[in-house]
Amino acid sequence: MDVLTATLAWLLDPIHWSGPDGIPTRIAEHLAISIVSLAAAGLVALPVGAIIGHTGRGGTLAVNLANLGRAVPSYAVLVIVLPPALQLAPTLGYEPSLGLSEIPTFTAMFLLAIPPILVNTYGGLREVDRDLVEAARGMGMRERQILFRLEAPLAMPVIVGGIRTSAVQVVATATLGAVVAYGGLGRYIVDGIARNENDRLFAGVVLVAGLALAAEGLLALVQRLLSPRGLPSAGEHAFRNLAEVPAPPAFLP
Amino acid sequence: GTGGGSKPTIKIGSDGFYESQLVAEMYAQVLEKAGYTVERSLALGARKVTSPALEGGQIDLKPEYIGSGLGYYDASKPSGDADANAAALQEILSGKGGGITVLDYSPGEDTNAFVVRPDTAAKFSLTTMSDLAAVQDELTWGLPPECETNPLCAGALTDTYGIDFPPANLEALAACDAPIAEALQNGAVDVAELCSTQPAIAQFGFVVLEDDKQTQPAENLAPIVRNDFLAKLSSSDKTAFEKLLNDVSAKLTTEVLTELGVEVAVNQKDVADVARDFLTEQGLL
Amino acid sequence: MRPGEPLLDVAWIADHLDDIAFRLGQHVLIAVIAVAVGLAISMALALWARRAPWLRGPVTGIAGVLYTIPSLALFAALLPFTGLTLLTAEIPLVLYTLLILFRNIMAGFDGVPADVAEAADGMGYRSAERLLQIELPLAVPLIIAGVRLASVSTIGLVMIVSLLGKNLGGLGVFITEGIQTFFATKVYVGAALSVALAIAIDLLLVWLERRATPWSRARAARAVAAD
Amino acid sequence: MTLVGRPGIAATVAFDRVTKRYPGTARDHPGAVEDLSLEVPAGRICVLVGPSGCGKTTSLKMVNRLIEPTSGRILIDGADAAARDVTELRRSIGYVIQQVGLFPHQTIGENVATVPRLLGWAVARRRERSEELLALVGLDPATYRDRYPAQLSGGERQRVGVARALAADPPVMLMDEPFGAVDPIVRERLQNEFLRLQADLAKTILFVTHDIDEAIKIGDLVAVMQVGGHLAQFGTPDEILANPASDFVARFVGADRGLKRLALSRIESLELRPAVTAMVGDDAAAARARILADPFEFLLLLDADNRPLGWIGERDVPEDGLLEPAMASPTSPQLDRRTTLKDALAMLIDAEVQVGIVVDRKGALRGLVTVDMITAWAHASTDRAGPVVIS
Amino acid sequence: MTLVGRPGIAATVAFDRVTKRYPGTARDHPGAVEDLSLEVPAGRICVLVGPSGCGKTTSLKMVNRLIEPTSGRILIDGADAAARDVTELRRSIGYVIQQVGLFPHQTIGENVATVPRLLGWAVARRRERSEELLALVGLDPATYRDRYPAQLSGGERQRVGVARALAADPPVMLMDEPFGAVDPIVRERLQNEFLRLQADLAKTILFVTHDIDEAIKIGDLVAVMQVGGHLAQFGTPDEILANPASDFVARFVGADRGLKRLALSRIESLELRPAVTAMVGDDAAAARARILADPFEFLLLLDADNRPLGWIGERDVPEDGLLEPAMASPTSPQLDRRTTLKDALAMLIDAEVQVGIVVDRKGALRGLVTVDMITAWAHASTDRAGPVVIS
Ligand SMILES: Nc1ncnc2c1ncn2[C@@H]1O[C@H](COP(=O)(O)OP(=O)(O)OP(=O)(O)O)[C@@H](O)[C@H]1O
Ligand SMILES: Nc1ncnc2c1ncn2[C@@H]1O[C@H](COP(=O)(O)OP(=O)(O)OP(=O)(O)O)[C@@H](O)[C@H]1O
Ligand SMILES: [Mg+2]
Ligand SMILES: [Mg+2]
Repeated sequence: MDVLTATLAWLLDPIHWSGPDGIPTRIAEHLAISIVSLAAAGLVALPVGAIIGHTGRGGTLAVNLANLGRAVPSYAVLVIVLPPALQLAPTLGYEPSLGLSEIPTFTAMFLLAIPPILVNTYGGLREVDRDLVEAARGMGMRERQILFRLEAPLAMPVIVGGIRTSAVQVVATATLGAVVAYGGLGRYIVDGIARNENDRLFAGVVLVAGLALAAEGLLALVQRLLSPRGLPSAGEHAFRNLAEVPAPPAFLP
Repeated sequence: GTGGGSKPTIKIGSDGFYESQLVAEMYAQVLEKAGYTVERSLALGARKVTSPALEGGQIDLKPEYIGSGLGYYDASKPSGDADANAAALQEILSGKGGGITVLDYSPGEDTNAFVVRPDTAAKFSLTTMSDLAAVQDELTWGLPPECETNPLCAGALTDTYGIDFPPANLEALAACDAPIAEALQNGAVDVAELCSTQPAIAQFGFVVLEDDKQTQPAENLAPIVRNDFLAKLSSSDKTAFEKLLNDVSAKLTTEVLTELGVEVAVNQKDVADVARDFLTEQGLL
Repeated sequence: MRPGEPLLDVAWIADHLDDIAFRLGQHVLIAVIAVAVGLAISMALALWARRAPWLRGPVTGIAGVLYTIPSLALFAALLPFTGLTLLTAEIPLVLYTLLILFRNIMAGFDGVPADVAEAADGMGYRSAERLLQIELPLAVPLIIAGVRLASVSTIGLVMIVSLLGKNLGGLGVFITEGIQTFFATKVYVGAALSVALAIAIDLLLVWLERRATPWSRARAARAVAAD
Repeated sequence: MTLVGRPGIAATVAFDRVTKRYPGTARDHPGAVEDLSLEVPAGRICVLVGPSGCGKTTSLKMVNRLIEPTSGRILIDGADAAARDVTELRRSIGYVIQQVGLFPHQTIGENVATVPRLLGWAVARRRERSEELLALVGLDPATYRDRYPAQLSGGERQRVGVARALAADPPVMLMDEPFGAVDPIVRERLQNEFLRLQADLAKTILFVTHDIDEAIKIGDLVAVMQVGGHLAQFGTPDEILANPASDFVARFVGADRGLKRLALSRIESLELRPAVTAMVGDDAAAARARILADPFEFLLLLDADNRPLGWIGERDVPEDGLLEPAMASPTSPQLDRRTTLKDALAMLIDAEVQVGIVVDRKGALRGLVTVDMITAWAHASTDRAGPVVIS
Repeated sequence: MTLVGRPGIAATVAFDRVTKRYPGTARDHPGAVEDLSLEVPAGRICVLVGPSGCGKTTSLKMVNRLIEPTSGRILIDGADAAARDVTELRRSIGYVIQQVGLFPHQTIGENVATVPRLLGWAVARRRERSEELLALVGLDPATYRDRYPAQLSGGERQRVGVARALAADPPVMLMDEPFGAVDPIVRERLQNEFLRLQADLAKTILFVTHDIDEAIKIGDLVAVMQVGGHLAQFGTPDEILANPASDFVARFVGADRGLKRLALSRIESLELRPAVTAMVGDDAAAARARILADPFEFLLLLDADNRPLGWIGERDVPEDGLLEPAMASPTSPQLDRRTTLKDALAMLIDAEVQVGIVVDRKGALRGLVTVDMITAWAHASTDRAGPVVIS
């Protein structure tokens, strides 16, 4: 219980709301890496998902790969990427500090974010009634018109659902960056552990959970806004792919 | 070693990293030879796990670094004086988990070492930590997250060596860990806090800056054991038990720790084998 | 990682086959227990939620929130009570399976075709008979789908248990040690094996599903025949 | 046929002022079923027919209490269904629905044996029973017993559904559009099989459809329902076709109800008319004399076994010599006693000589039928209660 | 009606030895469509009818190249469809499927304007067009334009589907069981509206159904297909009913095809027979004399406007005095020129005096029709190519 009160006190302490280690800064950093990773993942996963979803080819392969990716913990990705990222700095000419923090964190989050978006985009398009596609084709829609005017709008709730899942697990897992000296809310958790300061640690946990839920809520809203009107809102369905399930945050060593 | 009567079962734990495991393994082997049944819980991930485990009686015995062990409970206490640290630690532990005893600590230690790459050393001609103050802003520092709150880190750097904390360029990286060594080797940081026995130092040929003003805590290794376990032993057994462990401690010089570290971490020998070979060679088995 | 280290140190692997085998086995054991217990709990919850539909929302919600608790914090909190035991290791793993399993079991029940349910009622099935003889069997495909996902997910998560030391860490121990000692081979072996394990268990479950649901194969067969 | 054939395991079913209002429907809004009263004698088929939403399914489901009436009673052999244990009640009532509802995870054999299993019959008896029933509905047990529903065609599934409903030899069967989902050709066949079956079993059957033709074909009694759950008319198909009780019924049964009525009766119900005939090899002159004397101007030539060969126009009968098959010109439709008057009329209208030749099984002549005879019969058989409604 | 009414935007559609084998089906196994050749003149409705699986849908989809033929050509206005740009081709062909395939995320208005949007029409023109079309299919634009498909009944959706297919005024329309999913009553109405529509539009329409009655009702031409993709018979409904080309066709069109034929013709095609009539207030004696002289033994009493009041049996005509309405006894069915012969026959069979009274719009007498006249007409109109097939 005293942990709770201590945590609360820590959170309310104005000291922690300013400066380079202040909560606003940390949230900003946390959001920065999350959004960049998400955006990059979307740039890759959406087109690929759309193509395999529209054509129906290579779907199972992509989905299975995405699912099995879960068996590799993000922390392993982080440390596997770290050395090359550092070593490439001289040749590629970026700041070593990028190779130390941003690049490994980004890579791990990027890889983490791809499967849900990919699988949901694919699945969403597949779920569109084939009769509709047939009717559209029969009326002389071109393939890309079918994709953009029919399949995409109808699949939008599912696709955004995928982005939502990605967002939640990226926000929850980006704490990992703190291990390689990245900022973000992970700092509070890592530092809290290192300094044996439970209030700091749990404040970090609470903030991360809060941010994750906020992302969840926001995207849920977007999802509702983007759901085409005139459709009965689909109830919750079974999980068909691991990618539909947010990954629990990776552990901190 | 002696037998004599049935010996109780002892649960031995260790911290996550290999050196702690190695020493714990040594304790285990000598005790087994003496007829104790040993349950190992090695490589417990973090103090967050080990400390509750020991206090809660999940383990009876573990090797402890008297400096950071003390710091975990009171960051202001640890000093460069081993006896002082041991005493302070004993004082605190007596009140924990129904009483915990700190046995003799090893001559050797694995203390915090501030190291730089050879090229940096050459460029700024660095040999001691006092040399750092002048060039502090030209360097990127790799310091552990707890440094800020740790008198032996931030405190020592500012008060003793006149280095501002936080430094102009700081990367927060856990000491002695993989990322910080990688970062140092690849120039993401120029000064890093490692552990003096860490094989990486040898591997990458890092230069250890002499702690010329003795600020770093004495980090000698001592067996710490729960009193309720000791209570199970007849007085004769108790003396024998403590002697066994103290004998091991006695053999652990800094050089030994470093060598054995290389065996485990570089040559990838198994902790158990390395421990056995060493103990046999020292005639403790 | 170490200068001049081969990407994969085959010699080390050769010397440590027994160790690897042991870790693998441990990994499987921990994962299987977690999924089995998770399944039992989820099934109980699902059956309850079938009688009391209002439960459905809360259960799903709570299962979702559990996902944002870092396991280290969970362990630290559990240790004083459950100690350095398998129990401590399993609790987070089990909690993490609930969301998947509960939701799929419920979906499985929902998926029973209305006409089948009506026919069952019309022929005088009692509620329990209907559950055991009609609804459960028909839910099997979705339930197994859930178990597959939960298994793969859990296999990835067993890594977190290495926080509790070598005795419980499974393949995670290789990864943590490899990282500590700059030894890539261990990391690769740990990661690769858990992926392989995931595939193996997935295939096993697929096979199991086929055995358990001959009728769905019949359907597939006809679908092929149809066109 | 051990159990199966056993006829007369049947019960009367009576609706006594039954009303069903679904919760949430407005007070004033009519119920799904309003004040329905009707009685189905044991062993008869009563068809509930009406437009979509008129309350057919609701009425049916109130019998096995899948839906409980808002008011009124349903009596089975005089006993109030509401008073019986619902499980026991349902197990004593066969139930067939449009989507069939076969259990996809059970083999056909297991599906058919469902109720026996619930009733705790021994395995051997169950197997025997389900094979017996599969055979009964025309599915070879050896072939189908171990298949799964997904491996059957729509029509085959419907048969299995019927077999399953019959399994425990229930006195009452409820069938909700059992043939609604299959295409017209299969449907026709299923209807015929069903009637053949019922001829043996004589169950009491409540049968829902929205196809008036099916209702007329299947039903001993037809209850025409009207949206709002009102019973518009209840009677035999013939009564309903002859005297629709309201404009709604008249429109619902269709403008051609006169013809539909003809489909209810068969040649056997007509007084056949004798033909002027002659055998191959008879003396032509005599035959010519006979046919000229007769108002009807075609002579019917028969072979040695009295099988019609065709007509000879009276003027074409040779004045001498013998009659030969070659002389006979195109034939008319051949009918038998079972041909419905509607089909007979259809064929006659189509034929060259608009006279139907009725033959027996061996193809031997039994008599003639003409359009006039059919129309006359229709006229006579219409009981003239009330004026004819002109649609 | 700007575009809408514009008739004659129609093209001929011809199948030239078209065969389709789906990949994976065995060599020997017959294709889905085998060597199909037929030609549909511009502005006509050709119905493809046949049992399930006979290749109807496949044939249809080859026209807008959703399926490419294995061999053979499909010519639209003589041009090979395979040679045209597939998108442009499809946009010039209206397409309606059983599941309707309305886009659930678009309003009715947007749905209808789909092809115009693809063709890049201006917004205003699109809106105008879709409102015009909604009105055309009997849906008030103001009410329906902004609704979503989920908010419509099955019948309404079907109408929207038709409207959408008509949007760009395509010369050819393909309709695959467009009314298959709606219940019989709604279906009847949709069929009638559809025919009314086609009377204005005169499109070339390929229409798939498996209901022979729908085929006969809708089609100018009917192509009966047989499983294996063979064309069993191609001709006008009347030809097919009169002379089924094979046993299969005969069975498929049904034993009562003679009556079905009667449904194709109307009273107007009969030579009406004059009635012996008298006006209210005429001298009874004179009337009695006339009717006794006539072989037909009923006198038809008319009012001042020539509207039939009813029959008086010849013996019941008073020997003196004046004729009064009260004397007329029950009436017969009243028919008009548009009544089908089938309905007429049905009513006559049902009626007391089996003579139909044909009246004009004002109800004034135009003549009489009897069962004999109808059967005689059927007889005469049957062209006697080949002997009658007896089913
Ligand atoms: N569960 C229900 N709740 C509310 N209203 C219902 C329910 N089931 C049926 N109704 C309404 O009751 C009326 C009768 O329904 P019912 O299903 O008995 O009609 P039906 O004659 O079987 O129609 P169909 O031929 O389409 O099956 C309809 O207006 C329907 O909308
Ligand atoms: N995509 C396909 N691949 C293989 N075979 C097919 C395919 N589509 C249809 N067939 C087969 O081709 C034959 C004709 O199919 P088609 O759909 O044209 O029949 P149909 O007359 O439209 O039947 P229905 O009345 O049931 O719609 C059938 O035997 C069907 O099984
Ligand atoms: Mg119904
Ligand atoms: Mg079709």
